Amino acid sequence: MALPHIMERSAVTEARPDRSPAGSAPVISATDLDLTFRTNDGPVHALKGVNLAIGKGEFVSFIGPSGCGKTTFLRCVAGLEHPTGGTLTVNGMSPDEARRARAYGYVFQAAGLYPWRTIGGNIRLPLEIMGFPKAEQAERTRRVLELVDLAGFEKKYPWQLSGGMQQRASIARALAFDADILLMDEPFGALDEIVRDRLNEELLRLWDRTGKTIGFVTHSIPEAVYLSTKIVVMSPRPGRITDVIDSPLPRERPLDIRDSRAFIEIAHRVREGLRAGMVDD
Amino acid sequence: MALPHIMERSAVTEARPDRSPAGSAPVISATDLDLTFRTNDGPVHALKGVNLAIGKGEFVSFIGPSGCGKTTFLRCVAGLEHPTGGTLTVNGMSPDEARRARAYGYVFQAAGLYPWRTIGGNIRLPLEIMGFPKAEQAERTRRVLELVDLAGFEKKYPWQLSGGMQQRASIARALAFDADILLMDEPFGALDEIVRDRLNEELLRLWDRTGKTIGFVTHSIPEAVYLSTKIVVMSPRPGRITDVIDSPLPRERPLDIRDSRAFIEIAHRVREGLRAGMVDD
Amino acid sequence: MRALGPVLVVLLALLALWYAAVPVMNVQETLTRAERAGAVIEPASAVERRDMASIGLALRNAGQLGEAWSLERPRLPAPHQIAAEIWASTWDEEVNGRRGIVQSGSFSNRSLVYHAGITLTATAAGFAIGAVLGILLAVGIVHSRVLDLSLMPWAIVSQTIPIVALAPMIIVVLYSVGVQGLLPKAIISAYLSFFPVVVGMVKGLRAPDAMQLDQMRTWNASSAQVFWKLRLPASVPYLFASMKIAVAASLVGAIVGELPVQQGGLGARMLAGSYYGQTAQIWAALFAAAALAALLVWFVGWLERRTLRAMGGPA
Amino acid sequence: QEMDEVTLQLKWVTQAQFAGYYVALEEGFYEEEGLDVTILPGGPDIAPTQVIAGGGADVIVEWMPAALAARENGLPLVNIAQPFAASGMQLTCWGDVGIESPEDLDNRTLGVWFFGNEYPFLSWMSTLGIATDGASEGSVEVLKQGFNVDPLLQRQADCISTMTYNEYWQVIDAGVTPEELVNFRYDEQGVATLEDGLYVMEEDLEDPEFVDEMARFVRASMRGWKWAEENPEEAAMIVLDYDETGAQTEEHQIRMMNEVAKLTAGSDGALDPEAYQITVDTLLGGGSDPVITAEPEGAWTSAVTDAALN
Amino acid sequence: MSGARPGPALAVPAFAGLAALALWSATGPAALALALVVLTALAGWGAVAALSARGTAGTGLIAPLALGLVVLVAWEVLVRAFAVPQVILPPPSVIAATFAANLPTLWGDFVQTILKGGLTGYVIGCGAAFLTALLVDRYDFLRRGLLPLGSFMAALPIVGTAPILVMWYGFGWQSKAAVVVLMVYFPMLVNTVAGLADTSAMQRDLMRTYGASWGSTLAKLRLPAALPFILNGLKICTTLALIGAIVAEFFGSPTLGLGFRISTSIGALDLGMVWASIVVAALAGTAFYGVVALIETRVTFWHPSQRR
Ligand SMILES: Nc1ncnc2c1ncn2[C@@H]1O[C@H](COP(=O)(O)OP(=O)(O)OP(=O)(O)O)[C@@H](O)[C@H]1O
Ligand SMILES: Nc1ncnc2c1ncn2[C@@H]1O[C@H](COP(=O)(O)OP(=O)(O)OP(=O)(O)O)[C@@H](O)[C@H]1O
Ligand SMILES: Cc1ncc(C[n+]2csc(CCO)c2C)c(N)n1
Ligand SMILES: [Mg+2]
Ligand SMILES: [Mg+2]
Repeated sequence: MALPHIMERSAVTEARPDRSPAGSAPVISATDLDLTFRTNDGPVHALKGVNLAIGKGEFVSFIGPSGCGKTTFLRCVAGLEHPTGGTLTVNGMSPDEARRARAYGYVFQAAGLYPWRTIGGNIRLPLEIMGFPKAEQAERTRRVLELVDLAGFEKKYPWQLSGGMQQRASIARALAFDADILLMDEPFGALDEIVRDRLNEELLRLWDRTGKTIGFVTHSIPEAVYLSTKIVVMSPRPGRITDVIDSPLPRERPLDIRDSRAFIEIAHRVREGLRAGMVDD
Repeated sequence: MALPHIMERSAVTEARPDRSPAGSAPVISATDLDLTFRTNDGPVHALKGVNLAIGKGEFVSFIGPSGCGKTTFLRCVAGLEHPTGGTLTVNGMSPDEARRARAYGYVFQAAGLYPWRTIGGNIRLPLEIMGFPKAEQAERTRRVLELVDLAGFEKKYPWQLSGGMQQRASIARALAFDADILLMDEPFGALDEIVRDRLNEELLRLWDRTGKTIGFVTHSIPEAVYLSTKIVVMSPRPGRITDVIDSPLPRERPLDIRDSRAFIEIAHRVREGLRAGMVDD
Repeated sequence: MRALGPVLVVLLALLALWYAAVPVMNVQETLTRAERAGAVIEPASAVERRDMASIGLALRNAGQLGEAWSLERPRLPAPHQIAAEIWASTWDEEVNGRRGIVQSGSFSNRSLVYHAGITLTATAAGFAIGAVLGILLAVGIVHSRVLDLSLMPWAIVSQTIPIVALAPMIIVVLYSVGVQGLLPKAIISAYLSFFPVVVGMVKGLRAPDAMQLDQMRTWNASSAQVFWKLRLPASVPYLFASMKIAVAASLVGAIVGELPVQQGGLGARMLAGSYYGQTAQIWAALFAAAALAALLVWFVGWLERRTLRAMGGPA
Repeated sequence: QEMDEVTLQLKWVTQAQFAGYYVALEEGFYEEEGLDVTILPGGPDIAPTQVIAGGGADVIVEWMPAALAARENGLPLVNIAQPFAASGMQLTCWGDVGIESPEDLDNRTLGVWFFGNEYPFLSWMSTLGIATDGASEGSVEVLKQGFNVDPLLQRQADCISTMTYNEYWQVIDAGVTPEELVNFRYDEQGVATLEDGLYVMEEDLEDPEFVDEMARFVRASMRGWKWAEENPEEAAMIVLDYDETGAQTEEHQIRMMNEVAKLTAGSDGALDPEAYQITVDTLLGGGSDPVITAEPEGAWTSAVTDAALN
Repeated sequence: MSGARPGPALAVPAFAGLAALALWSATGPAALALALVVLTALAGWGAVAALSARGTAGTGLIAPLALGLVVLVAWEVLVRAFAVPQVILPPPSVIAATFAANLPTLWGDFVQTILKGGLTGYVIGCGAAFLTALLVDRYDFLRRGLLPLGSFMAALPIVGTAPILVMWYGFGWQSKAAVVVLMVYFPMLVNTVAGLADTSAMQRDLMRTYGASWGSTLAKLRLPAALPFILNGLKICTTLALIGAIVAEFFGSPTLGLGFRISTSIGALDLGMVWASIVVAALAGTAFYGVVALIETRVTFWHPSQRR
C-alpha cells in the first residue's frame, strides 16, 4: 500500500534538478549519491541513490527516522564524509574544495562552544583560523552577536548562558565568516519547546534578512514545516529520499501559522511520508 | 492580559479535589504544596501553593517551561524530595510510606539501564530487591518484555539496543512489579518523533489495558494532549500550576486524532497557558 | 573549614592508637633496659623473651614499661619524640645552632629545611623534565599512529623496571659520561614522573570529541591550529590531574636519587638516620617528605585553579 | 703553576674512616704536591669499581676482595697503596645465646654485608666447614644485613657484621654492655682481607706522568693519615665539616678516628706482600664458590709507594 | 595517501635486512654502525607505518615489538662499536646468555620476590584498601576525616618506610609484603572510593524508588558501577607492587630475591646478572599488568571505554 505512494514521490524528486528557483544553477546538487560505511560488522549502506538540487536562498529541511542518513548527507555536503558513488557539487565545486573555500557554516546538534573561551572568543575562533585581521574580527563578532540578539554577552563564558543562548551563540559563530550556505544538524534538538519556538522565529527572520541558503536537519515535523521552503523526507536502510515537499506557506510566518489549515496539511503529508518509510522498512 | 486568564484557571484548579472521578478518594492529593531548595546562592522556590488531586486510573500530564518544577513535583510524589510545606498523600499514605510500600513505578528521563546487566537482568533488578521468588521473576520479566514488545531481547545488553528500545526496557522495568501508580519523567524526551509516536500509542494501550494511574512529565504539547485525560500546565519561579485542562478526547485515540479540531483546540489552549506563564515571568 | 572537624577527630584517634601501640612495639628493648637497670622481669632473660608475643609480654610486665615512650632507639617512636626531633632539626637548629641561618647566614646542613631545599630543587628539575617529556611524548603519540602503536606499550614496560633499584648504577653511569650534581637525581625523578603525564595528556589531547574535530575541519583549520586552539586547551584539566600524581612521583624519584650520592637531601638524611639507628631522625625526615609532597600537590592544585579560572571555568 | 686534577672515589659515606684524605685536602697537603683533589663520597650500592671503570674517578678506596673480584670480571684494577694495615671487620654476637667460639655459630642466624664484602665471611665459613644455606645442623642462615645494627638489637640475628671503628660502637651506644657481646675479629680467625686500599686502572700506570701524580697523591694522603692519627679530634672535626648530610655526631666521629688510627698505625702506605698473600689465600679458599679462581697476576704494584716514600 | 608509502612488502624486509647489517657491523667503525642504526630505526618506522596504514591485523603487537627490536639492535651495536665497558653496560647478547645460564637462580628470586613478597602484599594491600573504601563510603565522616590523612600517608617515600618495616617484620618476604601493602593501599583506596561514588543521582534514586537497603544498593548498583575504577586501581598497583617488593630487599633480605640479586651483583660487577634480574622484573611486571588488564576487559566489557 505504501510503496506506490513513495515511488510517485521519488519520481517527483528525480525531476527536481531542473526546477530550481529562478532557473539559476543549484547551489547544492546531488546526483545518484551513494555512501557505504565499512564497519567491523560489514558494510552499512547509509545513502542510496540520493538526487537533490537546492537553489540559492532556499530553506531546506531534512526529516526522517533516526539513522536514515540525514547527518550523513549533510556531512557529505560539508566535505566531512566522502560519497562512495554519484556526484555532489557545492557552488559548482567539489565539497572538499568548497570546504577549503569556506563556502559554508556548519552548526552541530549541541552548541559545542569551547568552555575556555568567552562567547566573543568562540565566535572569533573561526575568524582567527581563517586569518581575518584583528579589527575585522571584532567588527564581525559585534555584528553577528547583534544578529542573534546576544549583544552585551560577548565577555561572558558559555556556562553563564542558558542553553538557548548558547545555541544562538553557536549559530552566530557559523554566521561570523559570512558563508552563503548554512548547514545545521538538529541545532535545536536539545532545547525545550518554548525556547525552540523563539529560536525558530529568529532563524526565519535571519534567513529572510540574509538570503542565505540553509540546509536544516530536524526530527520535529512542526519545526520542519514551520521553517522550510522545501522539506526532504528520508527513510532508512539504505537511506534514501522518499518525498520532497515544496511548501506553499508564505515567507512571512507568525508562530500562529501552525494552527492554519495549510500547515496541518503539510504536516500530515510529512507524517504520512515518514510512516510509509517505516512500514517499508 | 494574561493574568486574569491564569487566575481563572487557578480557581478552577483549586476547586478540583472534590471533582475526582467516581467520587472516590484521590490516589494522589496535594494541598498547598510548597518546596524551597536551599542552595549556596540562596533559596530556590521550586514549588509554591500547588493543589492537585489525581483520581484512580487518570493519565495526568505535566507541562511547563524548563525549571518550572515538574520533576520536583513528581519526585515529591515519589518520596524522593520532601516538601517544605503543605500536605501530600499517595494512596492515603505519606509519599515515603508509599515508596517503602512500593506503591509506584518510576521512569526517569533517560532510560538509565545498568550497562552491566542484560535487558532481562535490568528488569529483574527491582524484583530481586523486592525479594520475588526466582520463578516469578522470570515469569514477570517475560510478561513485561512482551508488553513493551521486546520479547527476544532479554539476553542483550543495553548498548546493543536503540534508544527507543532502551526506553521501552526502562518502562518494562517500572512495570515489572506491578505497582498501581506509574510516574514518568519525560520518558520519551530523547527520542525522535516517529519512535515517540509509536511509544505514545503503546503507552496509551498499556494504560487502557491495565487501568494504572499515570503521572507523566513532558515538554511536548502534542504529546501531552494526545496522551492525557488531564493536562497540568505549570509556570516557573516559583513553580505553580497555572492551568488544569480536562481533555474531552475519547479514551480510544488513533494517531490521526492529532489532526482533529478538538485536539488542535486543546493544544492551542495549552500553548496559550504556557505563553502566559512566560510573559508573567 | 568544614572538613577540619573530621580530620581532627580521626587524627586524634590515630594519635591515641599510636601512643597505645608504642609500649607494645618497644616492649623488648624497654624490658632489656629495665633488666640492665636491675628490675625483675618475667621471663628473666632476653633470649627467653625473644620469641614471645609482644602484647603478652607487655601485659605481664606492665609496670616496667614507663620508659617505652622515651627510648633512644625505639622501634616505634612516640609522636612527641618525632615532634621534638622535627622542632630540633628545624627551628631550633636554624635559630640557635652554630651552623643555623641566624648565626652562620646559611641554612644548617643539620636542619630539615636545608635538606628539604635540596630535595625540592631536584624534584622541581626532575618534574620539569618529566612533565615536558611526557607532554612531548603525548603530542607525538596523538599525532603519529606509529608512535601510538609502538611507544605506549613500552611506556608501560618502562614502569615495571625497578628504576629505584637501579638508581645507584644509573648515577654511576651518568657520572662516567660527565653528568653529575643535580642532573642525575633529576633524571631519576623525571623517569618516575613522565609516565602519569603521558597517560593523562594522551587522554586529554584526545578529549575533544569527533564533533569538535569536525567543527575544525569545516573551518579548514590546519593541524597546528587544531592543536593550539582545541586539543591543548581541552587537555588542561587532564594535564593537571596527572601532574598531581607526577609531582609526588618526582619527589620519590629525587629522594631515591639522593640515597647513593649522600650529598644532602631528605633521602640522604633518611638513610643516614637509618645507618646510625636514629629512628626519630628517619621519622622526622619521612614526615618532612610527606609534608613536602602535600605542599607540592597543593601547589599544582593551586596552579590548576588559577589556570582554569584564567581559562574561564566556573570559579 | 698548573695543578693536576685527581678525583678520589670513597667506598662509603663521609666519615672518619676516610679522615686521612679529608685532612690532606683541608690542610693543603695535596695543594703542596701540586694536586687539585676532588673527593667523592660513596654510599650504599655505589660500587667504586664501577665508577672508575666508567672514568668517573682516577683512584678509588676499595676493599681488596671487591677489587680482585672486579679484576677477574675484566676490570684490571691495581693496588697502589695500602693505608690500612689491619682489618677492622668482625662478627659481633650476643653472648647470652651461648656463642663463645666459632664452632657455636653453627645453626645460627647471621647478618652479613654483601655487595662485595661477603667474601671473607664465606671463606671463613668454608674453613669452618659450615654451609650457608639455612639454619640447621652444619649450616647457618645468612641475612643480607642492611645499613645498621638493628638486626642484632632486635635479635633478628644472633650475630652481625660490624667494623671495630663504627657499628660495634653503635651497639654499645644503644645501651649494650661490652660484656654482653662476643666479637670474632676476621684478623684473628686467619681470614683477614685487606680493607681500604687505593686502586687505579692498570692501563693508567703505563703513563709515567700518572705514576708520578699518584706518588704525590699517596705521599700527601699518608701525610694526612699521620696527621689524623696524631690529632684525632681535629681530624674528626674536619670530617664533620665535609659531611653534607649533617648526620654524623662529634662524639662518634672522634671515637671512630681513634679506632681507625689503630688500623692505619702500622702502615706507611706500602702494601705488605704477606698480608696480600693472606688475603688472596682467603679468597681462593672460599669453598665451592670461591671469589677468585686463580692466583691474580699484577694486582698490586709498589712502583707508586716506592716513588712516594723516597 | 597510503599508496604513496612503501608497502609492508618493501618496508619489512628492508627493516630486517638493515637490522642484520647493523649487527654485522657492530665491531666495525663506530660511525658506520651509528649510521646503520639510524637507518634501521627509519626502516622500522616505515614498516610499522605501512602496516598500520593497511590496518593489518596484529599491528598492535608488531609495532611495539618492532620498536623493541630497534632498541635492542641499537643497544647491541652501539655498545660494541663504542667499546663501552661491560661493567658499565653489557650488550643484550651477554644479558641473554646470563639469563639462560642462571634460570634456576632467577626462578628462585622470582618466587621469593614476586610471588611471596609482591603478590601477598598486593592481595593484602588491595583487599584492605577495598574494605576501607566500603567503610569510607558508608560513613561520610570517615571520608572527610580519613582521605586527607590518607593522601599524606601516600606521600611517604618507600626508601624511608622500607627500613622501618624491615625492622618490624624481619628480613623475610613478610617485610617486603608490608612495604607493598603500604605502596598499593592508597591508590587502590582512592580508586575504589571514586568508583563507589561514580553512580548518577538517577541511578541512586531508582534504588530508592525500590525501597532498596544499603546492602542491596551496594551489591546491585555501587559495586558493579565501581568495577572499572577498581580494576584500574588494581592495574596501577601491579607495577607498584613489584617495584616495592624489589626495592625493599635493598634494606635487608635473605640471600635470595631479585632486589638482593641486583644489589649483590652490582657489588661483584656482574652486570649481566643485574640486567638479567631486571629482565625478570620487567617480564613479571608486564605479565602481571597484562593479566589484570585482560581481566579488566573481561569484567568491564560493558563500560564505554572497553567498547570500540
Ligand atoms: N562513521 C560511521 N561508521 C559506520 N556507520 C555509520 C557512521 N556514521 C553513520 N553511520 C551509520 O549510517 C547510518 C546513517 O547515520 P546518520 O548519522 O546519517 O543518521 P541520522 O539520520 O543523522 O540519524 P539521527 O537522527 O539519529 O541523527 C546509520 O545507520 C549509522 O549507524
Ligand atoms: N536539588 C536541587 N537543589 C537546588 N535547586 C534545585 C534542585 N533540584 C531542582 N532545583 C531547582 O528547582 C527548580 C525546578 O526544577 P525541576 O527540575 O523540577 O524543573 P523541571 O520543570 O523538571 O525542568 P526541566 O523541564 O528542565 O526538567 C529549578 O529552578 C531547579 O534549578
Ligand atoms: C650496602 C653496603 N653494605 C655494607 C657495606 C660494608 N661497608 C663497607 S665500608 C663500611 C663502613 C664501615 O663503617 C661498610 C658498612 C657496604 N659498602 N655497602
Ligand atoms: Mg544525525
Ligand atoms: Mg525535569
